[in-house]
Amino acid sequence: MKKHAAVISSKEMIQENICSMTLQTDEPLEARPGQFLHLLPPGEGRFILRRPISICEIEETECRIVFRLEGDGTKAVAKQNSGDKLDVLGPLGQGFPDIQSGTVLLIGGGVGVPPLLAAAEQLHKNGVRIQARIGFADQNQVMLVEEMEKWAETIVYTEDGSAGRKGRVTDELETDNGFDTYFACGPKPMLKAVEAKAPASGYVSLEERMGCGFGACYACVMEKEDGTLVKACLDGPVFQSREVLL
Amino acid sequence: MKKHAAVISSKEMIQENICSMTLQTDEPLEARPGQFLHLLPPGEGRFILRRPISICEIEETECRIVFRLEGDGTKAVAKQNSGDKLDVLGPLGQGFPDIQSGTVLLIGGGVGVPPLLAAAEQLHKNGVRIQARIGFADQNQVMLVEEMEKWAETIVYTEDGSAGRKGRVTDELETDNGFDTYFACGPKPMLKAVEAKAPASGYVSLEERMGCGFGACYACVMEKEDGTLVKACLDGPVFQSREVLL
Amino acid sequence: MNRSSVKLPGMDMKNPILPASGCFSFGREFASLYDLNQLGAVTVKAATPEAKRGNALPRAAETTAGMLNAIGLQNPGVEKVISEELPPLQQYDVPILANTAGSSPEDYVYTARRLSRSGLVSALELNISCPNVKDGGIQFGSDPESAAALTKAVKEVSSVPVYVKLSPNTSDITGMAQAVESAGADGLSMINTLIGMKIDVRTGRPILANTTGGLSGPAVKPVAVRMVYEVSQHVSIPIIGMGGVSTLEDVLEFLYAGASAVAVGTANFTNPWICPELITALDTWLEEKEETVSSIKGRSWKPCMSAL
Amino acid sequence: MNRSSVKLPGMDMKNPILPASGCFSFGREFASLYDLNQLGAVTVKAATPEAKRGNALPRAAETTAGMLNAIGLQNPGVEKVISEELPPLQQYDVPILANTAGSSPEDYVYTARRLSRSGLVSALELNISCPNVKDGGIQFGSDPESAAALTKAVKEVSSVPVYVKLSPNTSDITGMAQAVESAGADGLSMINTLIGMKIDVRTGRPILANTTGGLSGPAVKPVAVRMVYEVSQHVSIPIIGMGGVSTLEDVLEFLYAGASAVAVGTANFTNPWICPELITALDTWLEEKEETVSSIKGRSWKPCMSAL
Ligand SMILES: Cc1cc2nc3c(=O)[nH]c(=O)nc-3n(C[C@H](O)[C@H](O)[C@H](O)COP(=O)(O)OP(=O)(O)OC[C@H]3O[C@@H](n4cnc5c(N)ncnc54)[C@H](O)[C@@H]3O)c2cc1C
Ligand SMILES: Cc1cc2nc3c(=O)[nH]c(=O)nc-3n(C[C@H](O)[C@H](O)[C@H](O)COP(=O)(O)OP(=O)(O)OC[C@H]3O[C@@H](n4cnc5c(N)ncnc54)[C@H](O)[C@@H]3O)c2cc1C
Ligand SMILES: Cc1cc2nc3c(=O)[nH]c(=O)nc-3n(C[C@H](O)[C@H](O)[C@H](O)COP(=O)(O)O)c2cc1C
Ligand SMILES: Cc1cc2nc3c(=O)[nH]c(=O)nc-3n(C[C@H](O)[C@H](O)[C@H](O)COP(=O)(O)O)c2cc1C
Ligand code: FES
Ligand code: FES
Repeated sequence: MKKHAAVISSKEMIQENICSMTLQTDEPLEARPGQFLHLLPPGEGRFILRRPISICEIEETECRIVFRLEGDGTKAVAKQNSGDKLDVLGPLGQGFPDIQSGTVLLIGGGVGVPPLLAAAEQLHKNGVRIQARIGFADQNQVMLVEEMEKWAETIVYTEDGSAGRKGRVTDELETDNGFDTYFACGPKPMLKAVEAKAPASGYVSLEERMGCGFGACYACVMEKEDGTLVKACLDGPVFQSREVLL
Repeated sequence: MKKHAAVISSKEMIQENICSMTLQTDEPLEARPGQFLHLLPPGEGRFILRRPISICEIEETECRIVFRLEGDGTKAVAKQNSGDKLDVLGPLGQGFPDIQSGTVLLIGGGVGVPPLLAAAEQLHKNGVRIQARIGFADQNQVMLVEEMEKWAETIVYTEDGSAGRKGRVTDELETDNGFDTYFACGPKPMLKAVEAKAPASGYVSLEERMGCGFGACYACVMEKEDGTLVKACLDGPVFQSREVLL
Repeated sequence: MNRSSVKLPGMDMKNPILPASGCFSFGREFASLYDLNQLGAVTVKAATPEAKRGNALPRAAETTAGMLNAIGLQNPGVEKVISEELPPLQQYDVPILANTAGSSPEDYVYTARRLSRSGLVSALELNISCPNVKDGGIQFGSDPESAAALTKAVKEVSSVPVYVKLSPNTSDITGMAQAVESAGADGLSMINTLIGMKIDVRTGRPILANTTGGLSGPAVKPVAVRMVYEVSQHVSIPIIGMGGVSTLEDVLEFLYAGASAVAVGTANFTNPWICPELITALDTWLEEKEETVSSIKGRSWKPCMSAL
Repeated sequence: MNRSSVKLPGMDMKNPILPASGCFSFGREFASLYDLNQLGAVTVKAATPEAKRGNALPRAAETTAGMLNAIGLQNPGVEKVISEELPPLQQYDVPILANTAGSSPEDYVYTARRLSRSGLVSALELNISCPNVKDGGIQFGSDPESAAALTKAVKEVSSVPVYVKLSPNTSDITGMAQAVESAGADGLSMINTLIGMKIDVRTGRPILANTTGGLSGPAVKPVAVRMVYEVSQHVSIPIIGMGGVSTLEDVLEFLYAGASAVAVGTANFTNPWICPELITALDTWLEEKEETVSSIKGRSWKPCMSAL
């Protein structure tokens, strides 16, 4: 973990409320897919907590993030322009495992998709076969489809059917025996459904509210099946399926 | 008084800690010299009070302000770039009177100089003869000299002698009988010295801490000689000399 | 019925938004900016029996996301408030909430009698918690018994409903609220300012001439919301919630917490048009969501409703 | 003598900067970022007699210039704190201030005895004001008599100096401070968090699972500075000041207000390197101004000194 005064090298709104940003750091970030950056929204003391955002693409000192404008913090970050500096802590957390063979199914919902793109690229390098099911509320939330298709056989879902298949990423999961393991990232109800339905075990990445992001505040403590406690920021955000109670 | 989403059309640091900015408003500001703008530093709720800054030059929808970087607010404003918007309330307060003849002496200290430049231009249009004594701590604070020399016979002072004459704007004031009235703006000790020493009466512009800037909060209430109370923001910032107790 | 309208003791409000005392003077400055008829009500600056000149300058300072004030209850005295300040407000079809302060129960009783009988005000707001004058009644603000006695005394003389404005500088806000409710208060206003201070690091000395001042603005909102949330579950009189309101989300937060109306203080200084802006935003929101102010009131603690 | 060094009961500090309890865990995460030997002292997370699992999630929320937390005193219990958490800190030449909490005087006495006799801590800090657990001792935080009794009981068993951490959720902080001073407290820590809450406007429900939480960060600084200013003029034991510190100016403000040392809480989350950064900035400032920590302490209320 390091603090970087990252420079925004490009910014694009890829949907009305989804921002794609490229950040340039002094040193290579040396991040793994599934790890995240912790961004401090600019505002002279207005913002106290950093915002966890997954790494979506990474190469040496350049890194891409894709995030949805939710509240004031992500809006303030999205207002910045290329050339502006951004206070970034990272990389943080444990990423996805470095699978070397077989077929991996990527299951992403909404802003859970960006980290899966990083994973897809890595898995592709490893020679793994990749399938992807990515789901969104509607066509205005759809993102990263072309990028994903570069690495994976991709099925797009929207809840209202306005793009791709109508339905959810978990809809045909129970009967899908074409993968050895999965990487899932998205809202908690989706992850629960994935764990319940997937015929194989896999890995889930949690989007828990965080304080510090590096283990110091205990804001993100979750319970494992055996009753022991883990920190989503430090021991996660990626866990084995069913490892922690959702 | 109106609220303007002014656009910064140019920004220049004219000294290490002095910023000159040109603002473009939708409608003409229709401001008088001595009136001020109330700027809200950008920061998503970080800043609560606006910052009063005098109008330094004005023409139709374009207006120049010159301000020193003091605390967080002025620093946040100075960080903005041309093209950025600035939330501006104004024009506020009572300006200098519209003198039409005779000789006016302008006496300015530090950031008290900018409003006097606006006054000089107006007085020049009115055909008034203008003299100016402007003083600064040292050469790194000196500003607006060339602009002032366009309209007025100007004497520059610095306290340490690093530029212009060594000394203060009030140094030779007692014996100066070459003016009919004066406009003074600067820190309170300077204004007190001016009132004490000037052989003629004049007008002083006060730099009081303000809350609202338009008469609603009572943060800037001062006492007149006769015991009545006035608001520096609404009844001032320009008052007749000795009108209010400094 | 209008989605926004609310009926409080003495005040039939078109909407739940009103400016907070001390942040709207007596309305004059704002009347030149917009039509005051838009407001739910107007709270005017505190009146004391005699004129008060207020504290020495500086009286205001900024803190991170907040401001400190130590105005010191400057006002021309209750007689002039009645003869000069309140009459211009009569032209508007808007309830007037008259804030009063004092240093003894007699002071409150005196101004309350004068104001309520002037026929110019819809209700009274007892500021039992001004932190900025030595004798500003702060003792009433932290002791339930004195607060209750004061409320009772004022209720006896007042011909209009009485709201008691509570101080957050206490360890038991619910106890205070219940005490004044039992004493007959018709409503509560909360919160007044927290006591704070700022030191000028260039000089090492307090910035405010009065040393300490009242902290207001977004910084205090979490404290205010918590207190409204707590108190609204333990009293049955309505609450005018306030403290750091500057956005539609803030207004909703106070209504969800259990406030019946929402007052806007400091934000009037940052943006003089904030009240009508919030009123429009709330109207639009209620329309869109097909909600009413009364349906969302207290939603944060009421058992889950179908509307959710 | 070093310009920055300060001597507090039980703690010889190289400089007046220490992390605040609960914002530094037991130091492990920070030890991998910088050399903890730089710190004036370390305050560790609260220990309770038995392990505590803490509250349900979410446990943290952001407010304007502040944060709310309701961690709920999660900790492995005093025995494990002694056997696992404190030993790694012994390698540093830094005093350790051990925070303790409980729901009864017996709890405090038990942990105080165990911790003070472990030989692993320099002083104790009694958290008599945790707002986030039902039985978190909040009653001790607002009643001077219970606070004094608790202090006395702990002093009797503790072999190291005892600091009492005061809650700002009170109308009389000076009374609290004087009560625990008379009961034998060696120092004061102030302030703990203000009780606050935030409602999610999308759902209308409180964001924190615990409903309310403790408010910290720059938003509360004016309240903290005011309390340190007030209390430091009425007690003779040293004060560890805290609440919203994140810049050199903030550190100076607390020292000017009368604090002997300054703790940094929430800012450790925003910027994990904040403590060493502030230490360097303070050193440089003291050097430049030719001042010492003790010379500037209390300057806001001390009679004018030649140094100004
Ligand atoms: C490990 C991890 C990776 C993430 N990666 C991405 C990503 O790549 N793209 C993306 O769009 N989003 C991602 N998120 C969600 C993102 O962090 C939130 O949308 C964001 O923090 C909201 O901040 P805000 O300022 O817009 O909202 P506000 O409501 O102003 O935030 C207030 C506080 O709540 C927290 N918060 C609010 N919503 C969430 C949420 N859904 N999850 C976690 N914290 C929240 C904020 O971090 C902040 O501390 C990720 C979350 C986690 C935990
Ligand atoms: C009518 C008027 C006209 C002014 N014109 C100019 C000008 O043209 N150029 C210029 O450089 N300065 C001018 N000033 C001073 C300027 O307003 C302050 O320097 C500025 O407000 C400081 O803000 P800050 O954010 O840098 O400081 P901070 O210390 O962060 O400010 C905190 C609060 O204190 C107030 N404050 C701090 N210092 C002063 C001060 N010296 N005077 C008034 N308020 C202060 C701020 O407005 C703010 O409310 C003028 C002041 C007044 C009253
Ligand atoms: C400048 C100023 C003056 C105030 N004067 C009064 C007053 O006279 N009477 C009163 O009851 N409250 C007074 N208050 C408190 C406000 O009415 C309100 O309770 C408080 O500021 C919290 O709301 P806010 O955060 O929206 O400002 C004053 C507040 C400010 C900022
Ligand atoms: C996440 C978190 C956990 C805390 N845990 C404790 C604790 O265990 N014991 C305690 O005495 N104070 C605790 N506090 C309070 C801090 O020590 C400090 O008093 C308070 O946060 C004010 O300082 P700050 O504004 O710098 O954070 C905690 C604060 C936070 C933010
Ligand atoms: S977010 Fe602070 S411990 Fe995980
Ligand atoms: S600044 Fe508010 S009345 Fe003058």
